[in-house]
Amino acid sequence: MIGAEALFRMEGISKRYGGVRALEKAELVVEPGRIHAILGENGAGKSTLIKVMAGVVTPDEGRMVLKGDDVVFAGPAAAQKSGIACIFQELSLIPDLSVADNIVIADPPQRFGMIDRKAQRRLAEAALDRAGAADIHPAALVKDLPLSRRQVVEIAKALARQPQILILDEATSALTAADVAKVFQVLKRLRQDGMALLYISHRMNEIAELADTCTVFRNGRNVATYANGSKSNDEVVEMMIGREYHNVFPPKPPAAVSDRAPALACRDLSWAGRLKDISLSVAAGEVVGLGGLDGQGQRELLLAFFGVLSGLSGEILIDGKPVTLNSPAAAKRGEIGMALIPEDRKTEGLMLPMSVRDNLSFASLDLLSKASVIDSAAEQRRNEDMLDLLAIKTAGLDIPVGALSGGNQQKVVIAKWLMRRPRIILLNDPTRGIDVGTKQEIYALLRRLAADGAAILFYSTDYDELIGCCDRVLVLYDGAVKRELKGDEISEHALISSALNITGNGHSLREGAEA
Amino acid sequence: MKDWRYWLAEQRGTLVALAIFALMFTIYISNHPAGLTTNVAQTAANKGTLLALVAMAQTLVVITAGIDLSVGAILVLTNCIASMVVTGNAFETTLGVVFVLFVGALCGALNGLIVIYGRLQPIVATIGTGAIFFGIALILRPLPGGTVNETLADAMTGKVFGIVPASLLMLLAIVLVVWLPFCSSVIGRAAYAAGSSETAAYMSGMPIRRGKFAAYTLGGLLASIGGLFLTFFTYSGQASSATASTYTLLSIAAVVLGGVSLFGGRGSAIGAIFGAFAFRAIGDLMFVFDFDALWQPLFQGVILLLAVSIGALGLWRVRNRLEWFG
Amino acid sequence: MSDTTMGRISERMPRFIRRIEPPVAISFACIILLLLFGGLYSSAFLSADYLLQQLKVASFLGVIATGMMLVILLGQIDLSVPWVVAAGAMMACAATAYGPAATLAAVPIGILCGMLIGLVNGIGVAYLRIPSMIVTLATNAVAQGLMVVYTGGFSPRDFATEEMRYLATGSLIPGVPNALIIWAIVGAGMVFVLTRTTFGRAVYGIGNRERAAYLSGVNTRRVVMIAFIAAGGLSAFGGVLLAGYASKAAQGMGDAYLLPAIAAVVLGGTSILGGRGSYLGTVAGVILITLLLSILSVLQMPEAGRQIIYGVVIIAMLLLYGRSPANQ
Amino acid sequence: EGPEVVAGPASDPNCFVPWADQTKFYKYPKKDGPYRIALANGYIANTWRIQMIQSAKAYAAQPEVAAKLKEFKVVSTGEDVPAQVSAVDNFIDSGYDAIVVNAQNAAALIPALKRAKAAGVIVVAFDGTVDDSEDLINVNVDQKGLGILWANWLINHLPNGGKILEVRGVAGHPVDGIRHEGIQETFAASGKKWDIVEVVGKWDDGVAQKVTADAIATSGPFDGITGQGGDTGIVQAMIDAKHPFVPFGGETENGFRKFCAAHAGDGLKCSSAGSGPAQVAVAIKTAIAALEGNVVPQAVKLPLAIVEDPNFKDGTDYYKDQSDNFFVGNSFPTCGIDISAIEILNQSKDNQ
Ligand SMILES: Nc1ncnc2c1ncn2[C@@H]1O[C@H](COP(=O)(O)OP(=O)(O)OP(=O)(O)O)[C@@H](O)[C@H]1O
Ligand SMILES: Nc1ncnc2c1ncn2[C@@H]1O[C@H](COP(=O)(O)OP(=O)(O)OP(=O)(O)O)[C@@H](O)[C@H]1O
Ligand SMILES: [Mg+2]
Ligand SMILES: [Mg+2]
Repeated sequence: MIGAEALFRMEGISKRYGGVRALEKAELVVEPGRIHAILGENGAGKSTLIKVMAGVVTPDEGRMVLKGDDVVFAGPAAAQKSGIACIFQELSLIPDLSVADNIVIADPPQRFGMIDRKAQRRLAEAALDRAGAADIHPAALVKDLPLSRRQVVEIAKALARQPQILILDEATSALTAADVAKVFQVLKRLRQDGMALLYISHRMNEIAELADTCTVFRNGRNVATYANGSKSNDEVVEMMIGREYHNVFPPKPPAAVSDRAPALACRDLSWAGRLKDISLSVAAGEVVGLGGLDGQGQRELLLAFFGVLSGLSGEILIDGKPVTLNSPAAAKRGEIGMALIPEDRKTEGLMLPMSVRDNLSFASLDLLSKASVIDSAAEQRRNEDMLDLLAIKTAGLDIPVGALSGGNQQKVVIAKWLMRRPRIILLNDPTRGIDVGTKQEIYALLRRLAADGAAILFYSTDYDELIGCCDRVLVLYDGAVKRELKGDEISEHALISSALNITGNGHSLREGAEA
Repeated sequence: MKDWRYWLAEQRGTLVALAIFALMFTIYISNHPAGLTTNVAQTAANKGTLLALVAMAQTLVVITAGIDLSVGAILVLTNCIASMVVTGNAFETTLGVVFVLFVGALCGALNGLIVIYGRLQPIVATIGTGAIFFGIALILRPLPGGTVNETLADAMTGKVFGIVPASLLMLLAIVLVVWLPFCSSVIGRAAYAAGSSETAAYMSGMPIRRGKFAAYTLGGLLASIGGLFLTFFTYSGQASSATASTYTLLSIAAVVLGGVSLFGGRGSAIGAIFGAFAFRAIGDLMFVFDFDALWQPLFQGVILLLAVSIGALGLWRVRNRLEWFG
Repeated sequence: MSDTTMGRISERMPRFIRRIEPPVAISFACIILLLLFGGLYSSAFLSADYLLQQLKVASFLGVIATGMMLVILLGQIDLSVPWVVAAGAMMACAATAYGPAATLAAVPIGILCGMLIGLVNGIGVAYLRIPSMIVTLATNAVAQGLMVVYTGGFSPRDFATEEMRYLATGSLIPGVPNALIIWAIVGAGMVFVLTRTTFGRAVYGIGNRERAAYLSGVNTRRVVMIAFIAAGGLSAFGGVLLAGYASKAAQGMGDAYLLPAIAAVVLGGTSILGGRGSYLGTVAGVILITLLLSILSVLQMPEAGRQIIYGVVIIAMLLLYGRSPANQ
Repeated sequence: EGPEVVAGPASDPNCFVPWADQTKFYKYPKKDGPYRIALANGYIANTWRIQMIQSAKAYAAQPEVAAKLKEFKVVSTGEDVPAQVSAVDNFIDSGYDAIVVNAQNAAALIPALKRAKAAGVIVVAFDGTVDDSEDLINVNVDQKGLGILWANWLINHLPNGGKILEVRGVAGHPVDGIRHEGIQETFAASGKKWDIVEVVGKWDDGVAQKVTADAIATSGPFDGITGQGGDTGIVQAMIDAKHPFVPFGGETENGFRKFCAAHAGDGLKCSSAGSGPAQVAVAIKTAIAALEGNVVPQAVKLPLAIVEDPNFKDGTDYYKDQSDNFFVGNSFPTCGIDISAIEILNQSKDNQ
């Protein structure tokens, strides 16, 4: 680290949004051949910082120096020309264009002023290969890919630009360990090649494995910069959240044996070749995890329960009685009382331009109204309850929910369903992109809900979470339940090996990646 | 290798439009008293080409997730101008044609500027500019009339070698000279990207403003070719608000029939051409079936309703209800 | 620049005015400006007679624009307005041929016809997922076809009933045209629905993001369908009032209402993309458009000039306040 | 090959009145009947056009006419001018003997006329005429004369000049322009002082009513009114605004004539004249005559169907209990055409 010349330097960068100070005299030094991790809780200013670097956001003050020269970026295109490639948290792929189109998008190969499709195809294949995603067809449309594949395409797209500085803002948040391992191999190679990398993630283990240097942000300021490994996990988290921090996961209660019919169950559930004869049950008070590689049918399974899929075969049972659910509206109704925290809060969970109030109430309007007329007083009360319960940080109920930080937005999604007091809660990767502090609150909350009698089915891409949170974990592979893990059986080792459908002694991919 | 499947998926809208057109046109021809003579083909081609030009203009804008409600007004304005300037000797006529195309491009560019720099929603911005364009047309041509170089007009609406309708060749030339270069250029890709996801396109550093501007300008240009062709067709200019609104609405219908997504980012002008011809063929059915005159509008409306419902057949295959929402 | 200026100005205003959005405020300011401008030409523009008459005429557009707004809030559009207006009017008048009971029920019959067309629109948009721009275009053609067949073959009765006359031109409260009262009632109903009911919330939610609304357990298809039915009914009701005003129904009587209805809604600050807008804005938009058209007509501006001014005003006003946010 | 230009008079001089002294007379090569005749209509969704089509069908169904026709086909193409031109082309290609056209834009027919001539198909245009071509027969009422008639009516009733409200038709439409010209020229030539307020009523009752109401509120009162259409709406606006009844030169809508009859005593002195939809029958008659090899003028001038105060009679000039929306002046007695508007309107679907 010492002696290495700073490739890029940010000094005294400030940015305000109305009254919100996103960045306050922020500093950052980026050096070649190093991976620099940026940590901070939700809304700390990480994304804003890198948006400034990438030319998306113009800072109110401060200077940026690239290789000794002051630079000002008029827009993302200018930053890219200077060799800065950025993978944004909210991704920047064009859904209706093909994977190949997207990968070469900034600077497609041309002949006679026309895009050379053959050359484009070659470039795209090479980039996908480098990102460890040769399985993605270059002609596929991005919108047909699941989120995890899109993240990989985004990485390939950044690589295709051959930048000097590569920024990854929670670029792996939807990836499972196997995919993350592949990406890490790529990143480490790039580091060897002398590229400067900025890495933002809320997954502490990833940072521990990957980073050389870490910078912690809090409330728009950098709190500390240190060499990776020089601080303990708890110390880091305390710097991030500015208070004491202990164990992440709440204790699991002993498994209670009950002869009541399970709140939620299914028998031989199959759908469109994506779900194959799945049978499972979740009892009231239980937190059941869904594991496995991404895209093995977990999402479809949750949607099937929630009445979104048609043409199901097999049976869904609520309290032991078979039901037919044709819509989320049917699934959330009183007797059933189901809730689904969807995968993508921005398109499925929230209406971003609408107020926090409207979003919180939206799933519970039937409960908050008499003869379809909303009881504003009751609404206000319930909304305030939910803000308290989940400690949602917001300037008020009437501001657009899109103006909250990602983590707080996620809490709103959860709160909007908890307002109904659901008996059955389905969660699709609910802590994606959420800081450790908030995660901890969510875990505790899930436990509390279970203790109050809710049945919880919980898909996560994060193995630690499954291990720490779940009473049982069902590992899916290719649309079928491959393995059920209980109690102490739930370990990273077991999760990974069954996820890969390896019998016997599969070794940890993360270890493998480190080699 | 399943590349062809991706290609097929990409071209589905165009192919469906082609199929609808083929079906309607076959019904039409097999019931036509004269059958498929060169004259019948020429008539159908001329009529279809005019709508196809306007539909292509609309497509360019729709691709950027916009919509051009002034396209009919541009058609009418350029029709009026063409009926004044496209006359005289070869040189004067050429100048006139260039001027008409220039005005069309200018109108399109104005739309583009208002939408891009004024940041107005295209649908309302073009309601406004459409009124302006029509007002100018009315000043230029308070009453229908004017002339056009009849040699050129007859050539463009006639047949080449006595067989091939010249209008189809013109359409082909436009596809080759305007459309294909556009959609395989960086600018064209930026237009698609802007229509698909403007934020993502911006973040990716694409020239979205240039892409949109090019789309609107070329849209105006194509509409003015439509205006020229309308002049060739009628030897005259007319500032008719009915023509303006009819062609605006027909262009939208043709674009949708041609598999272009009104939400932007998806579809091609070639699909829109087939959509336009399919739409014309629907109108032609009136001619060959002996419907009571008073029932014809109803028949046409019902066929249109059925044709646009064809897309709904795909719903049967949807097994994940979230796909309803695109 | 204008944003910050507006912000500064608004800070000095009383609280309840401050809550009015800029589009609404600017529209009302433009209305006053327009009247002052007209007043320079002739003091008649400021007479109570003229103003009440404008409000009466605006009521027809107002009722139609109410339905249009509902549909636009969903992110859709209704291009079937012209012939739904005509069909509503013609069918209401036609009812008189079928005895006194039908004559009494003329108004509901007209509205019902509009709702039927709206139902087809709604099914097409909500259940068949066809873009509204094209379904409503097609139903407009079908409605036109039906009315042509009807006129040509059924010896239509097309006199407005006494009730229709009364609704459109009478005045229950002396000096206040009934049409205006009706618009006020329709508007109040709309405000209530949009702000206080679950249906209204669902409309805004769907307009913002239908997928999220669906996953929240809202029956989005039913909401969309009901909105289109309501829009059809309101258009037809507008037609019925127009028939009362003209004391008869006629083909093509709705032609002049499509673009002004859209323009009024949008000028009032409702986002054409859906999910955002208030009814007060639509009220302002309707009055603005009506006044503008009327003043241009009375000033004997030639049609060409009127079109140009109309277009320029729409664009200029939207440039004042209707711009989407700049790229972050 | 085209017609032979011959000397007049026409075969049926009472009906086929030449437009002007210089109008040529045509003698087309005689063809043997029965004939295939087509009617290419444009827009259909207004009362005038519907009435026109009903009149055409009624005329073609009259026994002596039906005997001469092998086929009578009607196609409406909407407001789309090229679609109508294409329909004409299609009729030419399909071998029809004659095509009768009610053109959306008459000037646009010229290229199609060339093709018709080459194919030996007779084209008769009515309502809107093609003045720049001689490859067809025009049949029309004197639109300018209509404007002159209305203006003269007002001049006669307002000896001291005065303030006139002129409600115009659709901007950019030739008929609106020529009628307006007739009105303006006549007023200007009268030597009296006129203050003319123009508004655009688009030939539509609703629009006309609204603009009239506005005009009355801001520029009224008026001493006389002339309206090209939408006249029922104009009178309605006067009544609503309690505007005094004044002399009025207008079209032939039943509703207008009803008002004229009812309020004549209060000052609503009307001249109601216009172009009846039955002119289509004259056009068909002309086409048949031409096909039979008879001499016809290149341009036929139709008589105006004029009724003026105090001659409005219920049951002949207007129909008190019938719709406001139809055009009463629908007979051309000089041509032996008397298609009562009321009959065709009441023609039920079954007995068509
Ligand atoms: N466009 C914006 N408008 C208003 N406020 C903003 C905007 N962007 C960011 N902020 C504010 O700036 C602060 C920093 O946001 P930023 O996105 O940088 O946080 P972050 O560190 O990336 O958080 P997360 O971990 O949730 O991604 C937040 O409190 C947010 O409220
Ligand atoms: N358009 C906006 N208007 C106002 N504030 C905004 C806007 N966009 C973002 N913000 C602010 O930015 C902050 C974070 O925004 P951002 O979208 O970067 O979060 P995020 O990085 O997605 O969060 P997370 O990492 O938890 O997913 C929020 O606190 C919010 O206040
Ligand atoms: Mg962030
Ligand atoms: Mg963030």
